[in-house]
Amino acid sequence: MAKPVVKKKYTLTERVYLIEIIKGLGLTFKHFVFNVKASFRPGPHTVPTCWQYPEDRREIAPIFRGAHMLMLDDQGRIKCVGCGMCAKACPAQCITVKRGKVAEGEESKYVGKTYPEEFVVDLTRCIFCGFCEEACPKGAIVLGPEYELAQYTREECQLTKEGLLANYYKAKEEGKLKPPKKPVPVAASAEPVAKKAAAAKKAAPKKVEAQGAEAKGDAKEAKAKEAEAKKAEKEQKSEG
Amino acid sequence: MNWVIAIIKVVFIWTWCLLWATVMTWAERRGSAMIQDRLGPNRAGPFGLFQPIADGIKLFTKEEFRPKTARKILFNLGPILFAIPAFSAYAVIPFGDKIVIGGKEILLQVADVNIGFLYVLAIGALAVYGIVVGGWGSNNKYSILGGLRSTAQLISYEVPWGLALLAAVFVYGTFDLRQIALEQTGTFLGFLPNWGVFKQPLGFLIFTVAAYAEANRVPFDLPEAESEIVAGYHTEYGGMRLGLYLFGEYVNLYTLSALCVTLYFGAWNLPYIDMSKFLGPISYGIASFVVFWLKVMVFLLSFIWVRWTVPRFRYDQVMRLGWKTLIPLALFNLLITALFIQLTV
Amino acid sequence: MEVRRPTIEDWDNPGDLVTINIGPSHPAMHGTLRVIAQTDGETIVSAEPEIGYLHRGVEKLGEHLTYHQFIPITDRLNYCSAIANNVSYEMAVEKLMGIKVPEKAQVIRMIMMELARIADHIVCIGILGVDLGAFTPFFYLFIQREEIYEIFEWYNGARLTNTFGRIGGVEADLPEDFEERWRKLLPNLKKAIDETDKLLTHNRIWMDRTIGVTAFSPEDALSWGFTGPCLRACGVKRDLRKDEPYCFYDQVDFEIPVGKHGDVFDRYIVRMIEMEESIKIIDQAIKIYKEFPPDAPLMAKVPKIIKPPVGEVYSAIEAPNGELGFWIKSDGSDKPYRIKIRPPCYMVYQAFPELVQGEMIADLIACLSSLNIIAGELDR
Amino acid sequence: MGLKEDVQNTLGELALDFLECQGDLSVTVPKDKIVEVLTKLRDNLGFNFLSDVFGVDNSVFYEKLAKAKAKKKKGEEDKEEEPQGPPPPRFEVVYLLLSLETNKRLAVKIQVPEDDLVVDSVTCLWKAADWPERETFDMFGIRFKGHHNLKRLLMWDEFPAHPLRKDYPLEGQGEERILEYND
Repeated sequence: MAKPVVKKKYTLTERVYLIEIIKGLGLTFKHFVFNVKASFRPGPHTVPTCWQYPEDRREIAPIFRGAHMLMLDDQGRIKCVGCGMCAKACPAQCITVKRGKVAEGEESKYVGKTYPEEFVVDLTRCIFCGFCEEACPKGAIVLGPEYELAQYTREECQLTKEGLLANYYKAKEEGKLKPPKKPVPVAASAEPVAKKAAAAKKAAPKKVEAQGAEAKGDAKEAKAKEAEAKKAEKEQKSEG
Repeated sequence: MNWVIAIIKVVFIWTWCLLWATVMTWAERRGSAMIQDRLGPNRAGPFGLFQPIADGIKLFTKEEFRPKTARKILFNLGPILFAIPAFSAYAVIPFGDKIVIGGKEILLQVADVNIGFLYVLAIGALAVYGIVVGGWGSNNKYSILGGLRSTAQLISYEVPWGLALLAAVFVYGTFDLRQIALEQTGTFLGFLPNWGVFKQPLGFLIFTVAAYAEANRVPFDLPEAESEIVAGYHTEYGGMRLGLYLFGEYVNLYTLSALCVTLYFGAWNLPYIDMSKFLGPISYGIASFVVFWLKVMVFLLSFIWVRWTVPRFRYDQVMRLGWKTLIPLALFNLLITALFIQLTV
Repeated sequence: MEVRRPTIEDWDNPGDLVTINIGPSHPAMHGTLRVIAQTDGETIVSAEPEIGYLHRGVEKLGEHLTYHQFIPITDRLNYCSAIANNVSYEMAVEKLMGIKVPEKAQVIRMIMMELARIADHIVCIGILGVDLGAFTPFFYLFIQREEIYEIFEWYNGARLTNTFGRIGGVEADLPEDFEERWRKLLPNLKKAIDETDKLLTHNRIWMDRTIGVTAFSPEDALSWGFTGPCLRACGVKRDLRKDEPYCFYDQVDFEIPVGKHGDVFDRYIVRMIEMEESIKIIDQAIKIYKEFPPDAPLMAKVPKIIKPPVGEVYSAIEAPNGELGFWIKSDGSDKPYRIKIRPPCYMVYQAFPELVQGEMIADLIACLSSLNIIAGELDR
Repeated sequence: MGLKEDVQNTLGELALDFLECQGDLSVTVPKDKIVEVLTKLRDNLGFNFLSDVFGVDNSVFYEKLAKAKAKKKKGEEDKEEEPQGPPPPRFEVVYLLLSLETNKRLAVKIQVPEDDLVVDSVTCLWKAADWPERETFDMFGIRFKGHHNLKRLLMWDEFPAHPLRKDYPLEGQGEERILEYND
């Protein structure tokens, strides 16, 4: 087998190993001095790039996708109605929801007329894609800020309703609840959007159009979501 | 009384070497961390200084694992063969001038032999057996590759190393390391310290490069190139057997640095200042020891510094550098030195 | 000039050769690759890659998931640049359905993809350095990669497996502090690239280790189906961003770096320059992004349950590693009938025996790192 | 455009069927002539780059289409009966070609019946077909005549089935050894 032979002419500074190596040594020495100085700063987070983990934690994004939590509304009622949309949307099939009817006298605990009798998220299967959050018509399941998920047994990785609520309380206490998600503006129609080159010029007139579209789109989306939730409820009923 | 003093000196230098080997492991990790924008081990003790102790405990208490297919005798012998020459090479290198206690003059050197130079060369060459025997005894292809690479590398680089040292011997006219150290006082050409490095700049360069190769350090760390042959000759080792290899390596570094300081950087002599003139006999001994040790530390740290800056050579490039560049250079250096001495003397 | 390298036929008794089994668990094997190498001393006479250790049946899985549910699965292909995979898949489905994605969403996709490209190249170059014994640039670069992940995290809440975008658009607008973060990151990133350049490029040890190592001719490279930086290193000027522009790549100004010999050094340099070009693209893309009103549409009008018409399409983008294509066949239901992924490093890696034949063991490692083989993408 | 006409002109009778979907053109050619067709396309039309080779199992596809049609027909019921021909071959092998000069893509398809799973290898034209053909063999059991090293690629050698066939369950058939752990 024949192979091309590559020969490159080295410049003199390259040919003599030492010059470039000394340049490199100078560079690493600069870092060394900087970091030694930095490491004598007070506080746990000294070298700017090193986080002293248990004491010193990185600020995580408010929309971080960690362990799930089951949301409550302002009056402390469980938002979930047990429709099972999340379980359907989940690519990893890690959510199990069993719907039950709210018993008399317990109406103050739940938002809807139905409630999740059983709600299990299997964290060993979950891939934290956040599709359940998007699918939920009530905004009841949300991926929270919790990221320390190591457990000793598999059973502990099954996040039950209590665990989900505990996650919620913890996040609420720490003030890490997600800010409400901005609705995504949807294009008014399926028509192709204007040509790219004209994008900048058309920006202004488009604005008005888009605003209208957004409002419409939102209303429609919300309606569609509700309708689907109802449908799912029906289906579950028929199954039950 | 002489043998008591000798034993004290031996024990002292052993513990000293071991101590600095352990401190070196700490310095290596912290230093590399600082170079790489990290923090390194900082949990055990102040600045993580107790980390080597924790590592030592870990190595001692680990299971002494031996692969079933390994050759038992050779496998056990390897680390020992590696560690013993590493520790014994230091015997002839002075670590200070002399200390006078109760009218008795004690040389700060374990053994003052007049061929100390040759002793270091000979013992240093023995270390390769430990690597080869360990690599062969492990019965692992990566180990044997590491062992072979190491043999080739050590033998190749001993030639320019020896030639560079030979040129130094020409300059000093003696094999006795203490004598060499004593000669490096005063000034050279009137303004430079009378150190070997100024008389033998090329020799020093060759010596340093070859020393990196002898110590298996980056950029010559082929015998244990992690990404290529896993861990080279000590792939199969664990526990204290591995510990012996690692310790041996650091002790080797210490010896090489001490040798370099002795030959090229005036041993315990400070430039332009003669400490013996204004220090008492005991304090002079201690001061000479401290100066020597500080110089050695600078070299040790430079080993770390270089390691975390440059990439690794390839096997054939190491050989090419050794045989085609360093040996001709060393011969040239030898020739120039000889000519110079012939003309001036 | 060419030299003849020994092949296995030259040995009367191939048993004389030493078989070295590199991987699947070896410090230099990225993920779970395995190479069975026949060596004569240190020289490799033949090498046979063995793949499939990370085979998770992604294509089979795709036939059982809905179109939307497959997006997170594509994250796990080339996990170093998950966003490029997501976008490639989404574009294929959009093409199948004939959806036109709103322009603002396209710009956001472009910005994110270029960030992912930088992150991917950082991994490749960093690991290449580590495998050749230079540890330090790896850390300088990886810190900046963390910062890029930070941007991703503040965009949609995930760092590595982003699940970026939805079919028909993107799921969110760029956060308000995006540009601020980018401006903060930019000087550090440039400095890190510069420092890596200083530490490696002109260092003779590095040059000796990389120049001429596993050189490849452009004809061979095309025949083997090379794409991306590996092909460009061979001297073929091909980049889907220029040749088959998608998103806004025809509106931004950038260069395509081209190598000469296709050796490790050229691959390294091509990747280094591409990072700088990506920075340029992002800067221009941010300018385009700013021209859109804040409430411009981000999603096309897409039905809730995606049921593309019967048909089959192939759509490819220039992922950091090369042409990443999805061939999707639809039978009109809500699940794809067949998804075929064309991973770039799959095509590159099959030429591996020819690349390393006659080189040394150390070169095998260098070659492997410079090709940027990602096992998740390779085995699917 | 005119790619379709070009292909038609180049291949003549060899082009059995064209399918156009969202601008992607694919052409079906006879199975035995695949090397000839690809050589012609490469030399005459400049399709000099082989993107990918892979198989498709169509066994369920036609069933599904028929079902969908039947559903529609219930409502309409006035269309004429489709002529019932022999069932189309089960497998398809798709070659994705690309022209580096014109940046046009073309999919060439061959139909492979289940009782004759042998196709000529195109590794003689492009080396790139090496692993994709092996993978097709691995996943569908289609053999490639003339391939120098046709063995399983992603699955292990003893694997008994071809997992991307539609009759293979997603969960597998228990080929993996079940490991039992003792706590």
